[in-house]
Amino acid sequence: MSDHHSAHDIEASKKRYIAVFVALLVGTGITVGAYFLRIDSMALTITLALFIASVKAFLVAGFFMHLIDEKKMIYGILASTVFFFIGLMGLTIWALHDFPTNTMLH
Amino acid sequence: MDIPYTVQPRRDTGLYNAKLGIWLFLASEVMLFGALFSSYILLRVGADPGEWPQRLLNVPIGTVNTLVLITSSVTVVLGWAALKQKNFAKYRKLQTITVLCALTFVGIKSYEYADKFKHYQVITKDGKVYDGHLVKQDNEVVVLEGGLIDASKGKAHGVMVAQREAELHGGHHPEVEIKRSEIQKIGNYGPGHNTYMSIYFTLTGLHALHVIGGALVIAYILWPGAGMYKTDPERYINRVEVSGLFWHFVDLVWIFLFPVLYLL
Amino acid sequence: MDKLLGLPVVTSKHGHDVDNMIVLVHYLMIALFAGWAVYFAYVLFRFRKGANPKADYHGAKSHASSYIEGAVAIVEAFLLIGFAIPLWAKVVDDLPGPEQQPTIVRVVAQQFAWTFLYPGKDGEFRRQEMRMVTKENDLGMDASDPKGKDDIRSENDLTVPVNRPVVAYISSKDVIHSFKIIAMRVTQDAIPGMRIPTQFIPTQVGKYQINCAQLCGVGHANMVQGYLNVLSQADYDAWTVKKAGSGATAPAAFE
Amino acid sequence: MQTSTAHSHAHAHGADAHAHHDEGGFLRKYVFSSDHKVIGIQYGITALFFLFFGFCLVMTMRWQIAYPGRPVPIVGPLLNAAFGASGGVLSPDLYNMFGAMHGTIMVFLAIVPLAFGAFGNLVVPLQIGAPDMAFPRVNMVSYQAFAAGGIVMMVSFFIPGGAAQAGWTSYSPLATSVPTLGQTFWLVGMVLLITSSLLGAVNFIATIIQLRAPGMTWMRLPFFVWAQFVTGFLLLLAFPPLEAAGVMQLADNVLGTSFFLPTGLAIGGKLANISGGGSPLLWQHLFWFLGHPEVYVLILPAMGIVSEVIANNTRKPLWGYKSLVYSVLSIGFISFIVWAHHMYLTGMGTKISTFFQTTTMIISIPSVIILTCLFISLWGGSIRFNTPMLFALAFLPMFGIGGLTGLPLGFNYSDIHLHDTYYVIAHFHYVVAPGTIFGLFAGIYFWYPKITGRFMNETLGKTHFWLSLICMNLVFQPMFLQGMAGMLRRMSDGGAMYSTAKAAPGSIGGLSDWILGLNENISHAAWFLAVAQLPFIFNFFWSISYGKKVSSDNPWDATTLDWQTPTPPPHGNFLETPQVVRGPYDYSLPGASKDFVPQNQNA
Ligand code: HEA
Ligand code: HEA
Ligand code: CUA
Ligand SMILES: [Cu+2]
Repeated sequence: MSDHHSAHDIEASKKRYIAVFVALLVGTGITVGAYFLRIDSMALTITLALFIASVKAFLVAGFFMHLIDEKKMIYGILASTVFFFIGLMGLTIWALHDFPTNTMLH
Repeated sequence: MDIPYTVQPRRDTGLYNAKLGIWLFLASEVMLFGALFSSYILLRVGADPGEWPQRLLNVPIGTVNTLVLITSSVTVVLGWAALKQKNFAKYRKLQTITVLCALTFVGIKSYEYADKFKHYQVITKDGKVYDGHLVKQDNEVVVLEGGLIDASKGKAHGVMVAQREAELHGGHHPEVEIKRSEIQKIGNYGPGHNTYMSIYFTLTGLHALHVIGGALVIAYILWPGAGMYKTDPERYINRVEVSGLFWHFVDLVWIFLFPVLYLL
Repeated sequence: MDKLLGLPVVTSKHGHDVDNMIVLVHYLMIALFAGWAVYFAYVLFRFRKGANPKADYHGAKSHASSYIEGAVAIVEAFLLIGFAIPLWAKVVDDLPGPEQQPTIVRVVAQQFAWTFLYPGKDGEFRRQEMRMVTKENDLGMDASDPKGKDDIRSENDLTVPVNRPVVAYISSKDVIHSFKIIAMRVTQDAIPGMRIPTQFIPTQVGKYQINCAQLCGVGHANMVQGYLNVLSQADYDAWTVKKAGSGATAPAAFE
Repeated sequence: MQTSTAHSHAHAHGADAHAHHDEGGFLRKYVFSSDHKVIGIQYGITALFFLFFGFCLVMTMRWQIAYPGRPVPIVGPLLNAAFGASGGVLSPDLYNMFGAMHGTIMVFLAIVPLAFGAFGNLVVPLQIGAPDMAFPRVNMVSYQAFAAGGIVMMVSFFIPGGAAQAGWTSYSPLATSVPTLGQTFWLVGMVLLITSSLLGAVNFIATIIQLRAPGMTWMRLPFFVWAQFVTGFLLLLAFPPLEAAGVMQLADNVLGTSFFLPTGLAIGGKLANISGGGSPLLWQHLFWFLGHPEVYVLILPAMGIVSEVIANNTRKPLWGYKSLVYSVLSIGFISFIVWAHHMYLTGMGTKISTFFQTTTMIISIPSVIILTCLFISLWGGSIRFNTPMLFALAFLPMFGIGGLTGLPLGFNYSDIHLHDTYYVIAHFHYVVAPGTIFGLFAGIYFWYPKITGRFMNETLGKTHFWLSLICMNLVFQPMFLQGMAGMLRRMSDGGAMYSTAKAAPGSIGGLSDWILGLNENISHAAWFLAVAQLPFIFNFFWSISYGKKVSSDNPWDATTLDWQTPTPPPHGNFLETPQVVRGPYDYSLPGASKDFVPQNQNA
């Protein structure tokens, strides 16, 4: 509800922005740190990196973009977008792996 | 009749027009980058084992760029908050930092691009693979600063090792000279090098265009368009908010691009 | 009904199922269309302004429409579950095992011709790698592979025995083509980088056109040299003997 | 109601309301205008031009299909001059070019801009009681991007080698292997068109959500607005993946990448000099992810128009308004997850093709519901058969035929035989030509008086209708037979090479002379269809100055807000903000003094 911020609210949110900023820095630090540790398991590396990225994305969208207290209309639009995005990615990947036999040829 | 809800939110939706508009636009951007991310996954999963280069990019540089964008994101939102508190001077200071961050980001990105275009791979007729920065090329010879890659470990693996060592330990590499007549194939690490480089350039290129576009808008509002703050301050603040939303989205895309392209 | 729809001759086992399915769907379509058409004509006549000067605010009160919609859904579900899904699974997933002695053949499409490769007596193909394609070696065959000694290669002429399953592995060298034999009710896109199996059992000796069903460039309409020759078992055996080893050496460059 | 003076019809056609925005002169008013009505008209005129041009392309193709290898009459010399077509024959590469551009132009440059750009712009703000679109400047840019895309597409005909030749679907690797620049132009043009559609979609959705007049609740929106709303979402979310794909194909063409090119590609007998590793099917997925929603973009606005016209001319409310709304919303949703029914024969496994054919069947249900509601709406009406109504009525069975023939294509097993034959061509032309185009014609005849203050001529209109109806069916009905018989599409010789006559002696499966002979009949019908458009074209221009003048601002006695404005609507549309008090279709309301009660009036 960015539109009805009182001066006090703004002071509070400024603190929150700084906190988010710090969290983003820390997240970046962890991801890069993990990279230099050279974890052997690819699966673990991917999970970790994408998990941290998702958390960071959530922070940016939620606080910087004020999504956590946005209007229903926006949620509706974004929810359907996410649904279609998952459809696009999921079904395409599925389709390209459901062949009668292993059909790749080189 | 004027168009309603350009400044004040409409009661039942709680939104002013531009806010709704930018979110709709961002929804379409999600699908745009979503399609590219999907393509990334498909190309990667479909690649031959060992063909997908890993750790090819310079991570410290990428990290710096990540930090630059994160900083710019916080300055945008703080700038907007300052404006809400009627502190125009502080807003201007913070947004100037944003624009500078954007310039830094684009600068660093161009350096990275240039580096990839200078970086060559040469395959000779007897199957040897050389890799390194181009020093000189003419009709007779090609000179690379780099070396022979251990092709026995698989092409991509070799590339990855050579590249990373070269970047991590600075450039004291011997120069090798290869005769034109022996070369079977020569090419730089441009978009056509392999599908990884293709998707790397496409994703980061499109993202960079967004950075440039966003920076232009922010700069326009900040300087030539600032007059509106006097005539119609509420609308001005809305503009700042909307451009900020776009900027955060650009940051958000990078938050995924960085690990996906640099780290995995 | 097949006649009424103008379906062409069908000479493969599963082809009859395809036609059945088409006919069944058309029953549904025609029933719906005819029903609505009669209603439509009646309504337009009955409720024209001259006949009905004052419209009725509430209009129709019957719920017949919901039943019709429900019925359409049920018939569609029936066609899906009863026909389309299981039949597709059969044709796509159930490749015939060795006990059925299928004729295995590789089909390679290119602008604008077909090449067919048979594994020969040993039942195994010579190694093929598209990356090795050159002018002389147009299909990227590994000449050193001994399995290829008895391979058969045939341009534009797909010869198979009657009443035995054929498994054709379809691929392409350049752009996307589509391997289509209308009488066999077979269509399979030929996609570069992939090798996709398709199967059919021809039931009648004869010579059939092979069509290219996917736009593949200027010569698309002229990609007509290919024929499927369905022979009796004896004739087929004779043919394989005659052609044995024709795939052993790479042919002269051919364009 | 008759006492309500607030919206006095007698108002002097807003002439004075016009006065204050004339300062900019001609350019400002007609070319760089941000008024939604002007932009709508710009869209409309441009789109009609492209519709005509797309038709010309296909008429030339129809000559080549009917009489392969013979010089094209009339335009032959033109082809000669422009493309070096030797002897004025439409050679296979020209045929492919015309075919690809016919599809592209009809879909992206004619129907979408006409249905969405023109009708959306002209009617939506009026129907919801808004003074303009939410972002007038963006609206203008959206038209300009569209025009730029159109120019790029047109220019591409005249570059060396001509326009794109890989079909409107532009499948890779063909699209990359054609050695001319046409495809590159096509891609640049598409990126512009997509940008235009995205901006338009943002604008429409925001307008519909934000600028509804007081009292205009969601369930009081005219169905046309709902149709445009869903269309907006389809464009907004389905187009970006094609934009991404377009950028990638562009990179394949000009930067030498291999997004859609697999390893070991050998074009023209030579190994292509590329890194490989890409996937041709990826392009198809991204294309059809747009492609299927796109077909609903083509049909939904037409359905919306037809609903408005039917409600108005039956003089009763639409039957099942709520079902209509929920159906159109479900179509919108499901249309995003059916796309691979265009790809059954690319080697799909059972699981994924089961998924896609199931969703395809599911999406046919809401279409059936919409059609059923419209059919039942006729019951109990007092039907006026004016020209708009005739087109709207004809839409129903025509769309019915097109939609029903989608079913055998939607089952993968029957698609084995029908895929890539003229059956597909007939299927979708029934939905887009006598379907959508008729819907759009209905809209043109219907809203013409609002925009110009004059009616189009009824006699000419009815002539246009009957001739078009007959010709359309003569063109597309025989194609079902050809398709069933196995005649393939995109054949530059109309399938002659596959005829029994040309095939090897004794071979089975060629096209009979009778099936091939239909080609000629179809072509004749297509050319006569063009003749049938002459009354329309004449009527369209003649009526601007000489048509019968409207006697009131609401000449059709309609209920929706678009008719409660001065004619033509002034800048800002309404003299004062309308207060909506009722649903959109209160025709023949019991107890009302007239047989219609406008949305902003008390009975
Ligand atoms: C406006 C455009 C439009 C619309 C609405 C549709 C609607 C449908 N389409 Fe179509 N389609 C296209 C445009 C359209 N299509 C195009 C352009 C192509 C080809 C692209 C190319 O390859 O170039 C295509 C191709 C196409 C294919 C691929 C074929 C192939 O290449 O092999 C398939 C397969 O599933 C399909 C299915 C369907 C289905 C199930 C519907 C359903 O939504 C239909 C639902 C409707 C009904 C079921 C009708 C209901 C009506 C009644 C019940 C009343 C009837 C009676 C009277 C009126 C009297 N379509
Ligand atoms: C919306 C889409 C649309 C529309 C409306 C049409 C309309 C028509 N189409 Fe087209 N067509 C396609 C989309 C469309 N088509 C597509 C996507 C393909 C596939 C391309 C490919 O293979 O890649 C195709 C392919 C295609 C083929 C197959 C080519 C082949 O496979 O080789 C044929 C063959 O006859 C054909 C014919 C026609 C005809 C006769 C019309 C007629 O119905 C046209 C009727 C037109 C009018 C009635 C216009 C009237 C308007 C005016 C005259 C303007 C007046 C102007 C003013 C008043 C200013 N089309
Ligand atoms: Cu090969 Cu069409
Ligand atoms: Cu579809």
